Amino acid sequence: MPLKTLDQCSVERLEILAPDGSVDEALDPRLPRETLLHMYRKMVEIRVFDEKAFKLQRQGRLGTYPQILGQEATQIVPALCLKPKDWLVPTYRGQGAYFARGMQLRHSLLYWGGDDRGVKFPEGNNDMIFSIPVGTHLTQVAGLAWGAKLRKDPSVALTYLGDGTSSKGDFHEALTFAGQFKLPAIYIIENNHWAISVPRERQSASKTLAQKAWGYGAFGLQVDGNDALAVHRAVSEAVARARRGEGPSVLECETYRLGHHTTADDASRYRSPEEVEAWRKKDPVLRLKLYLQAKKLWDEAQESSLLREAEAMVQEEIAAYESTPPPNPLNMFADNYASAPWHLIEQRAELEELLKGKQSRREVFELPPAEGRFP
Amino acid sequence: MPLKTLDQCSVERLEILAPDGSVDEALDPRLPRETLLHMYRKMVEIRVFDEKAFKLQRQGRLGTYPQILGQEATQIVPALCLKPKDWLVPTYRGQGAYFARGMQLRHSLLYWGGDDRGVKFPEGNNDMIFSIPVGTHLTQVAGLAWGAKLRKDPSVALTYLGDGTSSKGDFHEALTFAGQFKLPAIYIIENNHWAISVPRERQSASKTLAQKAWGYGAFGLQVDGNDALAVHRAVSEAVARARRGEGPSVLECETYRLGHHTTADDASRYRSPEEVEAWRKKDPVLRLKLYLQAKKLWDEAQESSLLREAEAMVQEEIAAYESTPPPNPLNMFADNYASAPWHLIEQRAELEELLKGKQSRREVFELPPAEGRFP
Amino acid sequence: MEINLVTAINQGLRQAMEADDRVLLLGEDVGLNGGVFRVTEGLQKQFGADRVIDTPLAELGIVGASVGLAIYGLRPVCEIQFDGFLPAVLDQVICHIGRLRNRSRGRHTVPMVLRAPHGGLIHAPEHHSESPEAYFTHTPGIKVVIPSTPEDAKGLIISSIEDPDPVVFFEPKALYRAAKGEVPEKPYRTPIGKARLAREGSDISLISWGAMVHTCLKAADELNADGISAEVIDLRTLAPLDIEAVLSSAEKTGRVVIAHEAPNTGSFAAELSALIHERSLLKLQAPVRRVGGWDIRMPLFRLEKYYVPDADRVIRAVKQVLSF
Amino acid sequence: MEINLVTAINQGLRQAMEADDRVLLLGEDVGLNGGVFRVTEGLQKQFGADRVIDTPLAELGIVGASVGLAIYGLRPVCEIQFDGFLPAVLDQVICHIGRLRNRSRGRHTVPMVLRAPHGGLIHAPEHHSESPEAYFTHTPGIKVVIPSTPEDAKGLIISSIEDPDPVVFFEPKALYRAAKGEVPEKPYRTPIGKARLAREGSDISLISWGAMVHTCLKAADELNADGISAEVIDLRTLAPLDIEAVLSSAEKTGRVVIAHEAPNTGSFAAELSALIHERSLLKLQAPVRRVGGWDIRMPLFRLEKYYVPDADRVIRAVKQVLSF
Ligand SMILES: Cc1ncc(C[n+]2csc(CCOP(=O)(O)OP(=O)(O)O)c2C)c(N)n1
Ligand SMILES: Cc1ncc(C[n+]2csc(CCOP(=O)(O)OP(=O)(O)O)c2C)c(N)n1
Ligand SMILES: [Mg+2]
Ligand SMILES: [Mg+2]
Repeated sequence: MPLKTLDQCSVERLEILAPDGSVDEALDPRLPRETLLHMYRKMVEIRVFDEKAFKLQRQGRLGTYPQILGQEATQIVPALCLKPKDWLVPTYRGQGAYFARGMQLRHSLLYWGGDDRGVKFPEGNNDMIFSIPVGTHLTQVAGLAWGAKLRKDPSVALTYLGDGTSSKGDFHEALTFAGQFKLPAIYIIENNHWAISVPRERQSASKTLAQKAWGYGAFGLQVDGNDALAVHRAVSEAVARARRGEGPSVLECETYRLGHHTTADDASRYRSPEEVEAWRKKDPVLRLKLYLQAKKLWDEAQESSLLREAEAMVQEEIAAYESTPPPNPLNMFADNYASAPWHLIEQRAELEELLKGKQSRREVFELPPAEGRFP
Repeated sequence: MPLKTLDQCSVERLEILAPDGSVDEALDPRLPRETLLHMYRKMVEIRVFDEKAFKLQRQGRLGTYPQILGQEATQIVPALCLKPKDWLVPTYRGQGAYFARGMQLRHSLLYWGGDDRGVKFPEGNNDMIFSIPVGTHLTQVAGLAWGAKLRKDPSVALTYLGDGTSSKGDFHEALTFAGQFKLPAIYIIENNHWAISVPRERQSASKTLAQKAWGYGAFGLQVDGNDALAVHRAVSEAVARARRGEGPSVLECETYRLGHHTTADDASRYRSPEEVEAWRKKDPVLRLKLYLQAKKLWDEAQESSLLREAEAMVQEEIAAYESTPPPNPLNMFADNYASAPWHLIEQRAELEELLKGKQSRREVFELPPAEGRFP
Repeated sequence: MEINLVTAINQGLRQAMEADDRVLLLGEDVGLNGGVFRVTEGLQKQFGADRVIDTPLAELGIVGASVGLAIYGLRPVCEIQFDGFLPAVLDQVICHIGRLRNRSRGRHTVPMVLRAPHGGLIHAPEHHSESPEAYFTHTPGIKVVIPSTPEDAKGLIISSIEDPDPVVFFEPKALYRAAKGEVPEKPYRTPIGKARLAREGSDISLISWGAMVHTCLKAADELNADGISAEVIDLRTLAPLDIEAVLSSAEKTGRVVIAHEAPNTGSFAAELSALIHERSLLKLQAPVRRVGGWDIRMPLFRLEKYYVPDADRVIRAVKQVLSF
Repeated sequence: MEINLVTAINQGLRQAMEADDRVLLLGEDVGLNGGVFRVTEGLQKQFGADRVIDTPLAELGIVGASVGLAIYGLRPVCEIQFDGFLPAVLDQVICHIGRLRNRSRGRHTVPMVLRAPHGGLIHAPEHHSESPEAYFTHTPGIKVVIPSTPEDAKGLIISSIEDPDPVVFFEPKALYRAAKGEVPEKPYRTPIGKARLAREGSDISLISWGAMVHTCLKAADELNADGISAEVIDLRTLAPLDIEAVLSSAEKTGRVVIAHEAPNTGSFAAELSALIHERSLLKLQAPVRRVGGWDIRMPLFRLEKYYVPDADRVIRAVKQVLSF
């Protein structure tokens, strides 16, 4: 033979639950009833929220908002495979993941409403704030996982990135570290087929994104990301491997962004309604519902009360968001350093004076008390 | 079957000429005599140069110098597979590659002797200056190849990177572009087993570096980099594929850095003499010599006259280097912009005045005329 | 007909591409989508996907490939989608773009343009309202341009593309649709390195660039009502600076306020202030004052108007200078 | 016993690691090889490969992982092998290191140290003699430290490691072996944010940092022979600046020269000059002068001594200031 073969790899895809609700019995993780119902509830809740948030933006009551419509399984399920002390680092399109871990949705609204007080996660959780420059968190997540490994803490770090983001050099350096040091890190590539207007196939000539794992000595797998059971199984196994010290995983979860990139985008400029329609048929929420119904775990009465409850919960979150008093501009000076240096003390005082001037000219009315640590 | 297989890949290795000079007849590219002798001559010449340059540094007659001892095949052979209008972008450990394309070695000495005038390539060649921050040229090379493709120019771009450098994010972004746009680019990973003190196996958990190509839709192959025939065959084929519009290749040429990282390094701090010894036995120059001798293309008389000529040539280059008059400090202001802005005109005038002061105080003697374009 | 900044730049790009087939555009979403601000709208349709190229999401790749394309002999105009993502490309900018001509003794030239939006005040998300010009103006070998009117935007983008050296071209996003003006239809060049006298005045010089020029003009209007005559200088090019315009205005009025959006410490305003004091000290009636962003990150958008200086802050600084 | 800067930093690192097992070092060649300048010599042997970690060749990985390690609760001290490779990590520095505390409303803190050599004059290869401090001092949320004596180097590295916020720690490579001095054996802290009066004087203030402090001291010696009494201020910390030390010296002597190695335009010297003029104008006898590198790339080493200011240039500037 002319050439010596050094190594071989095949990239595989995990599918358990088909769009019509039928299930591959051999692969069904047979999750407990509570887990399934909780998962479904969260997926429905976030879908209700997502639609409302979109409308709020269209009514001018919210800033830019990134919809997750269609990605409910990849958003909700992974977080449910973690313990609170595991690190979770979603992307900016990550309100679902945070929500699954207990974040109140009012905080998501505050954030996208332009209020820094929206960055608030439940105490006790190891949730980390996402990064806006995409991919820049990926090396940080390697560091979080590394910390756990070095301190013999059984926690893992799970993070997300988009298909587009897998092109960033940060991905390469993060996976190089994760693979080299066998870090307990899980990288979920949420392949929703689009990076704004650039389709997956123009992002990389790699046949799948999962196969990139091979170049780092990491585990790689493609998963049907609209299949909550497959996502649950793949993530749980990746978490287990990580806890056993077997290193990082790259899970390419194939899903679809049914909405615009964000509310600032108009997806009709670059993709066909037919493509979107075809993906609507693969709906992750409906699919799980069919499964639950087939298992006799769910009926239409439960569905309508869930929808009612979800609407009420979301209304409450919106009300909490909209009744939050405006932030005091001085807040921005809080929490920049553990103790404020002289120039920030000066600058804050200057802003305080400017605000007083604006108040005296009635350009600004009464301000709520300043929040945060200063100095 | 539980999982659907989406794609498969195996990474292979090309070896033609064994360390003992025996050859795999089926794979032997049967290069013409002149090609073989030219290749061998260049490899010997650069080895002679390398040893002399190292000694010059030890004698204080040269700045930091990066030896290429042991990497003669990967340095010399690829350049010989190119046409002058093909782009060649070596690394800082790339004097062999430039030399194979006709660069005078005095320029390498000037460069490493701290003189910017050392950056000089033969007219008509598309040689590009290397980058010192490793890997930062890789995306640029994609751009060079892209230029050729867009202008329907049959040229290709060939570049080098080290095993260590394959960890940089630039590699990822460059290959993503090269793969996506099917660029006529050849990336030679000169895996010499060390990145200063970090061995290949601590650089990446990837079994080979060649297999990374799979993640970009690029062609990947490991090559015995001490085997001039294998390097020639692999590079020629990659160049041919590129010219045919079949996209980029990643060739991991496995070789070994027999010397220190540079003259500023002491490799005995981090690796064993046994390891080095084992690699000495795989010498690329000796191996080619054995092949030539077996083919009756070479004898000891030719060898000693080649060595004599090489020594003389190198001596001449050293003499040219050492007799180059010192650079005029004003040179540094040349060629910064197509036309110099006011602040550089001012600053250059200030330096000129400072130099006059130094001359009048006899701290600086007569200066050669300034070179380069200013403004 | 009045057009806005977006249309003006679009027109400039189009005409530059019509004039020279070596000019090509690349970046994220610049093709089919016409750019997230629609600056490249319609250009892929006119020039094809080989000249208006949607790239993978990889900024170093975009800029590094542009360097290669430029050295190859083309005239790449690349776009970084938002100012906040420029730090990712500083490696190419600092290590290569501005150095290659000199490093190669003139053999490799890098006639590329790096376009990016600039500044705040459009209620954009986090990291989308940055003013990173100081990272560029400290970097040798490049030019830095930032128009504040449609007319200059068109003339400067054409000059930037024709320039034999690399140009970083900032587009004040608050002005994309807000700044309107008459723009000649034919291609024309606005010189790089020349400031614009945006308003003549005699009591004090307001020096500024980008969207802040309009804030200064507003301040000048209000000051006028108070009987204070403020001159407004729009730098247009930050590197190389139009030192003559700056010093002659400073020396004429004897008083200077510099207004900008970036964190003030180490900003380009510091360089300007240093230069003016160094060269015109005896003509000054008071120290030059800088009005800039605070030395903290730009907050989310509900507070951005308290971060970016407004006319109120400029006026306050003017009064402090006048009462020195 | 007199030790040099390398040994002093090595001692500080060792003692910080002994005192706190959360402190760990990472970077290229910092382990077995002890760093290319031997600053981490012997530390892997003492603390093991889990606390002194040789990383892959990936600077963003090194810094990004350090951010994660710091947020996790450890105290990473990462090394970037040369100043010239810092541009590759500016993305993490600008977008994250200095912002995470504020972005997360205090939830994530980043107590990390980023060490890197600084400056020229050791006949190093291209890109190995850079002075990129201005890219950092313009960036909110971080501290920037640069010692010029072994004593300060040890005390400042310990303070930097203990600091609850990210610190960029520059090590003037011209001083690594050249600067020698007595250094207390026990661990101690040199305060961040405090300048050092390196030499008292009354006619003029020479303000500087890093290796240029020694150039200023040399200039002060020569000036002394001419009857000119120069004060030398070693800033030690660039951010946050010791504004009091700067202004009180400037006001005392009324004359200031700032000397540094970076390209002068947009350098940290510009910020200093602006601050001094803004705040002490009436006490100045002459404009502050800056003596810096030229606004071009650092040439290869045969010419570096004509790029980096020498005592001659400092003296020339002093005389210009004195004769203003
Ligand atoms: C470094 C960087 N470049 C560009 C952007 C602008 N941008 C925001 S989202 C996005 C597309 C991201 O695509 P993908 O990674 O697939 O994630 P998705 O939006 O589909 O969830 C782009 C280009 C950014 N935020 N960061
Ligand atoms: C971005 C960057 N980081 C660090 C260095 C310092 N450095 C110079 S060569 C080198 C090792 C390179 O190893 P490799 O890529 O294997 O190439 P080799 O030296 O073996 O040819 C390092 C770390 C550099 N030049 N550039
Ligand atoms: Mg996507
Ligand atoms: Mg190597």
